[in-house]
Amino acid sequence: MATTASTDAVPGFRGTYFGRIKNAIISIMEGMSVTLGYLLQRPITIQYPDRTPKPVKDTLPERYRGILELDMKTCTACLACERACPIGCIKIEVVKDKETKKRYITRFDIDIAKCMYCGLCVDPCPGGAIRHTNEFEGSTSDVQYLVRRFVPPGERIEPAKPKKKEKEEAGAEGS
Amino acid sequence: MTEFITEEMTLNMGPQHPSTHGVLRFQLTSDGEVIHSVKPDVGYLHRSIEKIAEKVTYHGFMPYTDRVDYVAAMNSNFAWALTVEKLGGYQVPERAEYLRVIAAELNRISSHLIMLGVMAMDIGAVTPFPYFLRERETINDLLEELCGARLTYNYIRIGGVSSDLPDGFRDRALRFLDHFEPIIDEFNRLITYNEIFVNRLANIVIIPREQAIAWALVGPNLRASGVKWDLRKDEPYSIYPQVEFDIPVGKGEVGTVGDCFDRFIVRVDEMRESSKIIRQCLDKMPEGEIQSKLPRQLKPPKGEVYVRSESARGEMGYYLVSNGGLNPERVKIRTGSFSAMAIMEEVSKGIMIADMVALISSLDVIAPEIDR
Amino acid sequence: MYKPMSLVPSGEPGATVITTRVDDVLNWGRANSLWYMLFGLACCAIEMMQTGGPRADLDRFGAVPRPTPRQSDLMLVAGTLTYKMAIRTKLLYEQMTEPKFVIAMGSCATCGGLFSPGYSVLKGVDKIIPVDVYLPGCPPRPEALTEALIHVQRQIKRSRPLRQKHEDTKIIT
Amino acid sequence: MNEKNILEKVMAEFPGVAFELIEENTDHPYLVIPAERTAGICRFLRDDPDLRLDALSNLSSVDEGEILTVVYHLFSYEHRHYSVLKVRVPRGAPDVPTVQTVWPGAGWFEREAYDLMGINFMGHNDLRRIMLPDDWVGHPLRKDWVEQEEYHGMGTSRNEPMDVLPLADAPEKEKQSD
Repeated sequence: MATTASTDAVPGFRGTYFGRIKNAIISIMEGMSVTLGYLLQRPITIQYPDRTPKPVKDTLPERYRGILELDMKTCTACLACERACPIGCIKIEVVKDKETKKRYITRFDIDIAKCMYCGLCVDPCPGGAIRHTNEFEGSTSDVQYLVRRFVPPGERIEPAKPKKKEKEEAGAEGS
Repeated sequence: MTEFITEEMTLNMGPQHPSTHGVLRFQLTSDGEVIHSVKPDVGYLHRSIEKIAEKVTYHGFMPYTDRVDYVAAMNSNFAWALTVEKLGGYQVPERAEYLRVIAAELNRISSHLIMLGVMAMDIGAVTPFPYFLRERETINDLLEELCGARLTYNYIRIGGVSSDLPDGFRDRALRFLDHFEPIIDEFNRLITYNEIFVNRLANIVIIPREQAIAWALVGPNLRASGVKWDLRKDEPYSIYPQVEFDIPVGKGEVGTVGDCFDRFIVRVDEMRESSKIIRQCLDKMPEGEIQSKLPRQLKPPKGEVYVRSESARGEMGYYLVSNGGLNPERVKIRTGSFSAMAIMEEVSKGIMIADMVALISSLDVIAPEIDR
Repeated sequence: MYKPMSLVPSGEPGATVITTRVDDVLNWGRANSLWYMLFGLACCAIEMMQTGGPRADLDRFGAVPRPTPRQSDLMLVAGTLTYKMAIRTKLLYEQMTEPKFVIAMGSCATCGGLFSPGYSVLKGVDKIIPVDVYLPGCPPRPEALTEALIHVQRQIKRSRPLRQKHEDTKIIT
Repeated sequence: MNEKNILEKVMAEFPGVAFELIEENTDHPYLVIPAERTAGICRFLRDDPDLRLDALSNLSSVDEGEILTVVYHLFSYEHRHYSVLKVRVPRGAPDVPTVQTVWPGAGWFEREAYDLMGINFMGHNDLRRIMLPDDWVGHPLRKDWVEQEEYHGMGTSRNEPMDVLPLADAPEKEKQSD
């Protein structure tokens, strides 16, 4: 049952009228003493961006999941990250040259606007090509700029050769 | 004496209102200061998570569980991992269980910090909130070291956790707890037993035991009504049976059992218990693997499970139906805030408008947990 | 990286010294009193609270939270916008006084983010109100939000309020 | 009492009702009950001194193609046991009696099931949409629900920059021009 705050009607409510006034004064003074204790302590504010001893970026822990980065030199185009991403913010296109039978990456885009920084794409990457950086400053005035393109349009890049063990893993992944 | 003629008035509160804890809307019908009825209007943050669950994989749904309850995301992760593990019968290494519990309890503390700070602010005490945000930053730093994110952790994986403890984490966590436990006492001195604060919460909106059960209240709200029920203790999962802790229940310290003050103080006490659990886990943690070997593409067998676990806002249940394929057939998430919001309509009849704010914040509702 | 913006000299022909100086004073005032509206929607709201909190302390930049749109210059859309809420958001935006700025904080506000497969989520705030700064992150950490605020300040300092009307940014459909 | 005993007790209590006890593919054995008997059976479950299932822990709805299923997860704080019930209704006429009179907390769960799955709870005192706006079309958790192209002038799709803007522009350039 809902009851209104008629405290006088409730039996056992602590204190008399003057007792409660006394309580109020004591408890307020006690609270004030707590806040006063903080007056002389060092402030904990981090003076981002320019008045920090080190840039904030460098103080972040190693595992921090910031904006994604790709090392094209170690990417084997196994597409494991594209498959692992639940929302499809990674787009990879691979073409096969019919004559030389070689595979080329023609597109590797990561939409960091859509990305949710969950780290699920980093886990399956066999060579550690895709990884989260400590970068977190990405504000732009146009949402188009938030697409990171790792292969310039029109170009094609030969993927790195997977090491044997990695190749098996990647193969098992694809099946 | 002539009778003073009054008439009913309809008020709208929210959805953009500073004390509604996210986007909630209330239609109040009041006669002067006395509320006749409250109709909560939710769904302003209905993000179709249950439908998305049918489109993503079992691993891929984990980040979404973060967003079901963003203040206690780790507990939400935990619940989903428990559900899929039960459905598929997957094993979890012991060290991973300890890591999960440490992370979940740290997160429970930070969730209660937000709740207590916001509640104090809604009542009119602004100071505790920045104090608690400061403590929360330290927890965020610890969790950030552990899993790489401050709020949406995605740390717990099906069959384990994503990463082991970083170097020096144990010392830093213990140092934090040494620092934090006196902070709770300091908080009690600062605000909890302040006469004005107590008067605004004691005997306000009492929810008796039977009503709390019938309306399916869970977690701290239920315990505040005097029901000693905690899934961590009574239906133990993970390594909770191996650690010692108490279950704080509402005692009616300054008023009646089940009033707003009990809902407040239960959470204060729970932070102490969480701190105890973390200390024990850090001591007992064995060495070993943190992730059992599971295929990248999970295909749990056909079937259905309903698994409950104790989140910061009470019981979090996942009802999962699997068709044996890559994606779940149906996921229904049962959350504590949903039923806490449902009871609003019943218990707010006849209370004052000023007590309404105390009621909302004492129930500790989080908008996406209601709406999902 | 962030460079503090000095008073920008006008390179345009026909710019007079006086309007430039008045512009600079106006911009200085506007940029350093960006009161933002408390518009926490979802997960990002917690980070917004932390940004206003003691560690990041957004007040250092003259940005203080206001609960009403009438007193605020900056709308921080912090979180997922559903269709049900989007109608209200537009109302709130229209109540703000000119000049007004919008930061779309986080993936959901920027483009729908991880909830874009869902049926009830608006895919980007820019479909209903013009957005000045997009901030990626899910959620962005407090320093990132601070950086977005500095970005807005830079935009303000570049503008010429006396000689040009507030541009209507186009709404993406 | 274990869960099977509870369900067997229910079957013994209501002779002549077409029950179906299922134990495969589930962690809790459950009883499929005919829709029209829901309220009576639920009241028995709540009031019987041996059962005392006093809390509705969860109410879910599942789309199983031709039929829609409502799942009741019940719990007793007194005896600390579970029980699961299911009600199957045809897709064309998904009418289930409300259990709001038995567990008042069921009211909102039923509103949610009505809103998202389109199950009609007969006798509910306030069966309105809860999550979605009142003018929403359809029940989105049904498998055959199709999204509309726009809602109140807001398009429901977005042209992803990844698809339409193959610009080789990196944010660094913009930063420099600042």
